[in-house]
Amino acid sequence: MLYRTAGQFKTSYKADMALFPVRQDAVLLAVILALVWGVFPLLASEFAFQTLLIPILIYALAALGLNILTGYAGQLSLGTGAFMGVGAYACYKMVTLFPWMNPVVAILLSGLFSAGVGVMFGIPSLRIKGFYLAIATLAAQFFLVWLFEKWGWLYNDNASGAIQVPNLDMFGIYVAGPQASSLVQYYVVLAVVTLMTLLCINLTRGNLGRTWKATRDMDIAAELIGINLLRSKLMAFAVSSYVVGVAGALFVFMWRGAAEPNLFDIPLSFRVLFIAIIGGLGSILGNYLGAILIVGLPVVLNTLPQALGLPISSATVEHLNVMIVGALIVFFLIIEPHGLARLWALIREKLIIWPFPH
Amino acid sequence: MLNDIFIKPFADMAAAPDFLLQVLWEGLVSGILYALIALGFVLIYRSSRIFNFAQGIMVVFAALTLVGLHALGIPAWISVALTLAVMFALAVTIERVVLRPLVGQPDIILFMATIGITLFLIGGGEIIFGGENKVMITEELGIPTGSVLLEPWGGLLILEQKDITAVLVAAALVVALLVFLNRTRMGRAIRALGDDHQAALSVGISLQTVWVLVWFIAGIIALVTGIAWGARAGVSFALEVIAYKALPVLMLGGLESITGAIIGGLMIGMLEKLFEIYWGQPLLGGNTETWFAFVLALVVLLFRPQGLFGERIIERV
Amino acid sequence: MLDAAPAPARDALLEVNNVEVIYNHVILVLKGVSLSVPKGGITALLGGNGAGKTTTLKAISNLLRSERGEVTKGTIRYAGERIQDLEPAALVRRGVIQVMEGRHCFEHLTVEENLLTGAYTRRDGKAAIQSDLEMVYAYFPRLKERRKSQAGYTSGGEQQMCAIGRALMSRPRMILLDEPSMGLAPQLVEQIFEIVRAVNEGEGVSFLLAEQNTNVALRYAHDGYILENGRVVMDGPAAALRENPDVKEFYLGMSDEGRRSFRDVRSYRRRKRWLA
Amino acid sequence: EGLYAPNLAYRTGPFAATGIPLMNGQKDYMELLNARDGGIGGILIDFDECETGYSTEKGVECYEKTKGQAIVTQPWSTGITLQVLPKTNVDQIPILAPGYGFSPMADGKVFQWAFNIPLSYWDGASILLKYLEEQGDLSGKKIAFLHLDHPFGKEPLPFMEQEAEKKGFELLPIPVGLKEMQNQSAQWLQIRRERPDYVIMWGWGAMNAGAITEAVKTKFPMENMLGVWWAGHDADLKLVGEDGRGYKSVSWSFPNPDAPIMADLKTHVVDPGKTQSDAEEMSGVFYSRGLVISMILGEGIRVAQEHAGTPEITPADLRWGLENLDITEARLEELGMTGMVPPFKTSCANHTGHSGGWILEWDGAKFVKATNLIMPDAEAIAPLEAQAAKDYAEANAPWPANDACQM
Amino acid sequence: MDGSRTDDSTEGQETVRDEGHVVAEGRRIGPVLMELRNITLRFGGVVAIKDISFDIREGEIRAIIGPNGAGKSSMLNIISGFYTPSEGALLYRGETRPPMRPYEVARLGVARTFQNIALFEGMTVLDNVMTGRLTHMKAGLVAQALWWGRARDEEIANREVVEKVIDFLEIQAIRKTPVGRLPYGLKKRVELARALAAEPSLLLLDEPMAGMNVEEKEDMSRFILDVNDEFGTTICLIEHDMGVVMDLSDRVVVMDYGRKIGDGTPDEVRRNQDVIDAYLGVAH
Ligand SMILES: Nc1ncnc2c1ncn2[C@@H]1O[C@H](COP(=O)(O)OP(=O)(O)OP(=O)(O)O)[C@@H](O)[C@H]1O
Ligand SMILES: Nc1ncnc2c1ncn2[C@@H]1O[C@H](COP(=O)(O)OP(=O)(O)OP(=O)(O)O)[C@@H](O)[C@H]1O
Ligand SMILES: [Mg+2]
Ligand SMILES: [Mg+2]
Repeated sequence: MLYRTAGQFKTSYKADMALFPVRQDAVLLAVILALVWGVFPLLASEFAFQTLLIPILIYALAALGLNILTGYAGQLSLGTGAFMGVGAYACYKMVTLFPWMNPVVAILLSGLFSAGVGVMFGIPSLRIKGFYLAIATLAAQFFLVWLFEKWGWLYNDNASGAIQVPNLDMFGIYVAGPQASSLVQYYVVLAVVTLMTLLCINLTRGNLGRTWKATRDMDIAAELIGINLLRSKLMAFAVSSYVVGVAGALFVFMWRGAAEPNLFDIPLSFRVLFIAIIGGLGSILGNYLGAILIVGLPVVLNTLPQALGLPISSATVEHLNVMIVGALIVFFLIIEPHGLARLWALIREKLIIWPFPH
Repeated sequence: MLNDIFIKPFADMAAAPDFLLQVLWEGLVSGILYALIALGFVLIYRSSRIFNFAQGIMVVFAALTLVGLHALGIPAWISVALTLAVMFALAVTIERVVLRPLVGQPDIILFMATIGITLFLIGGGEIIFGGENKVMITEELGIPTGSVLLEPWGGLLILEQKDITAVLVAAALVVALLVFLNRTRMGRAIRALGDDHQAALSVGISLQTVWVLVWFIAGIIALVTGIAWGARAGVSFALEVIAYKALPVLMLGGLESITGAIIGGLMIGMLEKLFEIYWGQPLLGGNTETWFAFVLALVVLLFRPQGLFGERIIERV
Repeated sequence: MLDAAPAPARDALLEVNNVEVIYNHVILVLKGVSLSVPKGGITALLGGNGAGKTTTLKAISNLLRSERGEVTKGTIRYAGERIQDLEPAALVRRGVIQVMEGRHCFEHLTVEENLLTGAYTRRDGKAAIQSDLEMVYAYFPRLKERRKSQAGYTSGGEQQMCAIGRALMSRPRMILLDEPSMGLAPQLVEQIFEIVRAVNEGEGVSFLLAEQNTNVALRYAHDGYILENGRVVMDGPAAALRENPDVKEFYLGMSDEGRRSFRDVRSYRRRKRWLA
Repeated sequence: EGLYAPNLAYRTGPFAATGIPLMNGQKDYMELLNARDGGIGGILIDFDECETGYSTEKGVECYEKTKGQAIVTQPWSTGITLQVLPKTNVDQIPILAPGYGFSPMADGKVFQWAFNIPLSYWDGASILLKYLEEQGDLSGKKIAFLHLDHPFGKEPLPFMEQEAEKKGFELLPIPVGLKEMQNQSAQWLQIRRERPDYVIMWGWGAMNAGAITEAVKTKFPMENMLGVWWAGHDADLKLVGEDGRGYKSVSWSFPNPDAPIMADLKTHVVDPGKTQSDAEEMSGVFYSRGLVISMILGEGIRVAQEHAGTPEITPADLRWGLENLDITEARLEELGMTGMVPPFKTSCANHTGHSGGWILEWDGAKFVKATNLIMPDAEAIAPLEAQAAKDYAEANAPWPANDACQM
Repeated sequence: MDGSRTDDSTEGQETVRDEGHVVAEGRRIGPVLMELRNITLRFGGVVAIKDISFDIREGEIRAIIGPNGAGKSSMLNIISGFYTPSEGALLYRGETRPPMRPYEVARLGVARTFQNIALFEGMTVLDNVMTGRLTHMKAGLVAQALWWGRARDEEIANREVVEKVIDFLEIQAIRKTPVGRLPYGLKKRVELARALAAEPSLLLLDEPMAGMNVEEKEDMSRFILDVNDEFGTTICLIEHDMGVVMDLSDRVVVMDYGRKIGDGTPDEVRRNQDVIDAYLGVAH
């Protein structure tokens, strides 16, 4: 019995509220942390950093942000991409206006801007529900992207209309821009993501988290037991957009190096949504699982044909990718609509009662 | 400034009424096409509360199939029939492979699933038909292609005959659908299903039949839309993006309402054109059509959370 | 008397044999339930909350699938035919229809439209359906009053009636009735059970009804089964059950000196013998 | 096995329609070299495509994936070019962006690793304006600039604005969003209202077809509509056929069915069934442009090999090669590509070559040369280039300049 | 029912009627807590409630009965602020209550359960009950994010309260199960727990015993009585089981078609002819 929980008793509520009531989980986490902080960086190639490690972390963070809004507070949002954009542009303006500013600080601050915008577009959520609300977020999506294109000030009016990440250093080491090494960027991203995740875990397991879930599960009842819906929803929009905004800043500054407006267009929003949903709405872990799948899969699929020496043109491979990703989304939704996280939970449940069937 | 916002635009309108008419007409036509896509959405939403994101790609897919088949030397009308067959097959497959296993799941899950379908169709379509822009077989289908030139107030008003046809066809479709949904036993079943599929099952409404039927009808609508739109700007995957416009149309009109879809479509089509021409281009640097519809819908929703014609949201405890 | 063996089936219309149900692949709910409903009989399925009554009914009417539940063992036969793998629709066409627990009306349809959907599977023409509609209205005048209002806005009781009426509209041979009395005013409860009896005697429809209101249920049913967390713990003719001391004690709330007041509950606590 | 020369192609998405013939041309040319001459300098060219779907994100992914062994990167989109541009100083790989990318890349001293041979967008714009001036003085005229709302479409704006100042015409930029390429009625209503004398189109992908059909529909005089070379795709005009007569597009390449290379292609590539193209496409402008693009790369490699003295060249060698191209009429003769591209010459300071271009005109069935070679207005462009290059370098400091280059 | 109970409850009711605050059956019945004056509620055409007035006294158990569709739930909804009456006024502790959003009412100390269970399906029983404490928790965003200081102490403090309620309602066993999986009856109990966790001064119960068998009803009764006794919580309940209503409640309001047709002690009501015709029928 790998997952024996018997014999692990909680003597205080504090202990019971600990992050990992079950010892095995804690162990597992320790192993994972060791991997991401120590092992991967040593082994990873430039290619691995650029197409797997860094993006997976960043996408996972974005998904985490979305998950707070959609998974925990139950407000469907299709505007994630745009909010990432707000974060990115805010960060760009800050570092170009105040070159002395510490890039990481800038990244963390830029979240505030997207939070503000998020709240603004969140206000309708009190009256508008479900898919109708999705429109509010779509309005944000399209309007903001349009703004990124039209408002020259945002990209310092450079001809291309795209933002270019300048070389930024921190204590003499380049952390952003072409000169920065992937390893450094990886660690910065990892640090930020870890921090954010921790904060989000705390929020979601605490009082606010319950408020959100209540709002999600049955808002009428929630209001009748004393929840101020508007406040709860706006809070969700704010926190979510903050995280998403930070993710957006990382997205451009720690990974892409440059960005044109349509990078933040709806496909990005959807990719993040996939991650959140495939991973599992209302779960933290899920975002990572989802990101690994959605980001990792195409990379694998792309390298597969060469590996197998199949004579398929890269275009066909690309189409097949799209098809397969589409099919997989459906597939995973069917085997476990509540996402990979729930799948893991089920396995865990089975492990706990293993070897007995029920 | 105020002058530019509140006075000049209307002055311009008055100055060139024929141009204003042209603008409205263009808006009307694209509005109709949005509405057609929205119709597909509504139907499926009605029957299953599924927010079918794939409607847009179904349009592309239908159009491509039609053109593709015709390219194989099959006579136009036969290819139409064949395309319909394909759409039917598609409906059956989707029902079997995607919907059936997902019965009773939360809306958002099904919504995701339809996005999955979308990706699948995009990939598949690209492999089968290739990405190049193709010409819709307008003449072959006997759709008039000339254009009617009117001269109101000595000005010029260009009405494409194929657009006129599109408008007429759309109108016919709507009437047919309305009758179908509200007057027939199947129509009632569809609406019931949307309300509570468990109960629907228990009274012996078969999800399978209804869903296949509904998705097939949506497929037919998609084909019509594909032909109409393809006739305007050729057939290629870029066409898929117009599907997004159907969303605000839906919201404006109300997810459940056929009339809503049409009225919403027309409203959005015309208003966004007007705004773009008289305010967007002069004052905002253009391209406001990308967001105007959504913001408009948003504003309307603030006052009517269920859209203009949507069913009242029932809130009871 | 206390054994879980199925009652001797006198030309049973419905036979459930040792059925096991699991939800989400992990939660085992029914642990081998067997029961049978004789043709033209009213059979009550009694038991506490979570005993598995609803699950049993859904297992019969094949509505489990959409709840991620599945019958993993046992057989279910209707009129001698194995019906486990049939679509719910097919069942309705064979005359088996379920009235679900809680109020599952079509919110946005009017009461009348709700009733009409009940006749979905019927092919015997508008006239017949109309007359049945009148029949239902005769049974539930309240529905006639609110026929044009959206079901979503009718009161709990009205919705309950609507659901039952809807089932009648399908001209069933067997109705699976889940907690018909829940949330209904006493009069209405009696009224509904009267209707059940009437329908049963009039059109010879057999009933399997899951009930909490043992009192009423056993007055109208011919025989009954008592379910305790997933197992049949008792069964027999209603009359016999009514007389059974345990049933009296735990389900009818009677003790030898008649019904005890709810005020006194704090002074004592019932304990179940067979699950001590 | 051979020199790895990846191509960040797009045969998918809304831009595939215009992309595919180019990609085919490029690929077939390399196939030809491999099949006919056993590659270049005796070493095969491993010409491999990485699909981007014109998505900048995917493009960067492809760049990262291929840069390891690649001797060159061909980003195939101004967006992608702009994003890999800063990286190249670090990765030291030449970007070959023939006829696209960032115009100031012409300044080889600043952009050591980037090449947009043989013409930059500003060259193109300049040529178009020169041609229009030949038709009559531009002052007081109104020119609508219908462009894709995307780095590619915005690229010529700075130059156009400068020229508008100088030549005294009114410039009316009309952007077409990626979502509106198919449905430009708004843009064309604007054109109809503004009544410009000319429409210059910086279009790509589905936008071209959309614009041309709308133009025909709104009865805009075709002879007053001109496009950049990417807006001169035969298929787009075949949509309207006769109605498109008079439409013009500047080009630095032209199909020449009788060129020896076409015959070679037939024997070595088409007949063996190595091509994905077909006769109709091969007779078109874009396919032959694809050939020319690969020719530029091929020549770069050849020159580099001679300079390095080994066929196994490095990216650095290739950069030298591309900086020392001298494509003369004679050389074109040898290549069997006479008339398919104007002669041009690059240097470490001049990474474009400014070959000049022809104005092609649609005669209802195909494009024909409407003019002789027109050269861009160097004096007008050079200072702008220098300035833009300088700004860029500052914005991306520290940015190494090539001071070794004495020119 | 058995005559034995009649006299002592009449006595109880006697005392109540005389002057407001006399011990009835050892329980204190205080002054008027909530008074409803001439409430009328319309939905478009439908008149759900017609000009109804009654009051709820501190510490009493007040029952609302009436046939289906009479307007009972609507009445509860008005008290808890979910519906705003078309006409009429609510007085809370003597002064008129201005129109409020439901959550404000909840913060006044009004908690309730629902006719069609309204639990948060996605959360565990524990979390559901914890939501009942929301009105008592104040920690700010940052504190919560850091899981630090006030946030943590609060969490623990309230957790203790909740655990008490959980023990009290005997649902320890299912503490960590998602409510979605619970059977109907238990859900109702959890809902009660959530309401109790708020430590309300007025507790509204909409058909707390619907769909329960005698045994469970008795458990429920016990809880209700204990709450009313031990915490002196005022309770207003809707119930169709006459046995329960007559036994538990101090005073009963009878509604029919939105009108009030009776108000008084169980016995008065039981004797009231209109009530018998409209509702009780012969059975009782
Ligand atoms: N969808 C589900 N998923 C998981 N468990 C379920 C599900 N539905 C019911 N259960 C479990 O099955 C058991 C029996 O439920 P069921 O509804 O059949 O009981 P019941 O006898 O109808 O109770 P009640 O009288 O309260 O309706 C319950 O313990 C419940 O926890
Ligand atoms: N939101 C609403 N919109 C329209 N009508 C409503 C609404 N809520 C209640 N009604 C109507 O008001 C009347 C009273 O409803 P209510 O739910 O209060 O009845 P009730 O006394 O609770 O009945 P039950 O005992 O069956 O629950 C019903 O006829 C119902 O149709
Ligand atoms: Mg049940
Ligand atoms: Mg009620």
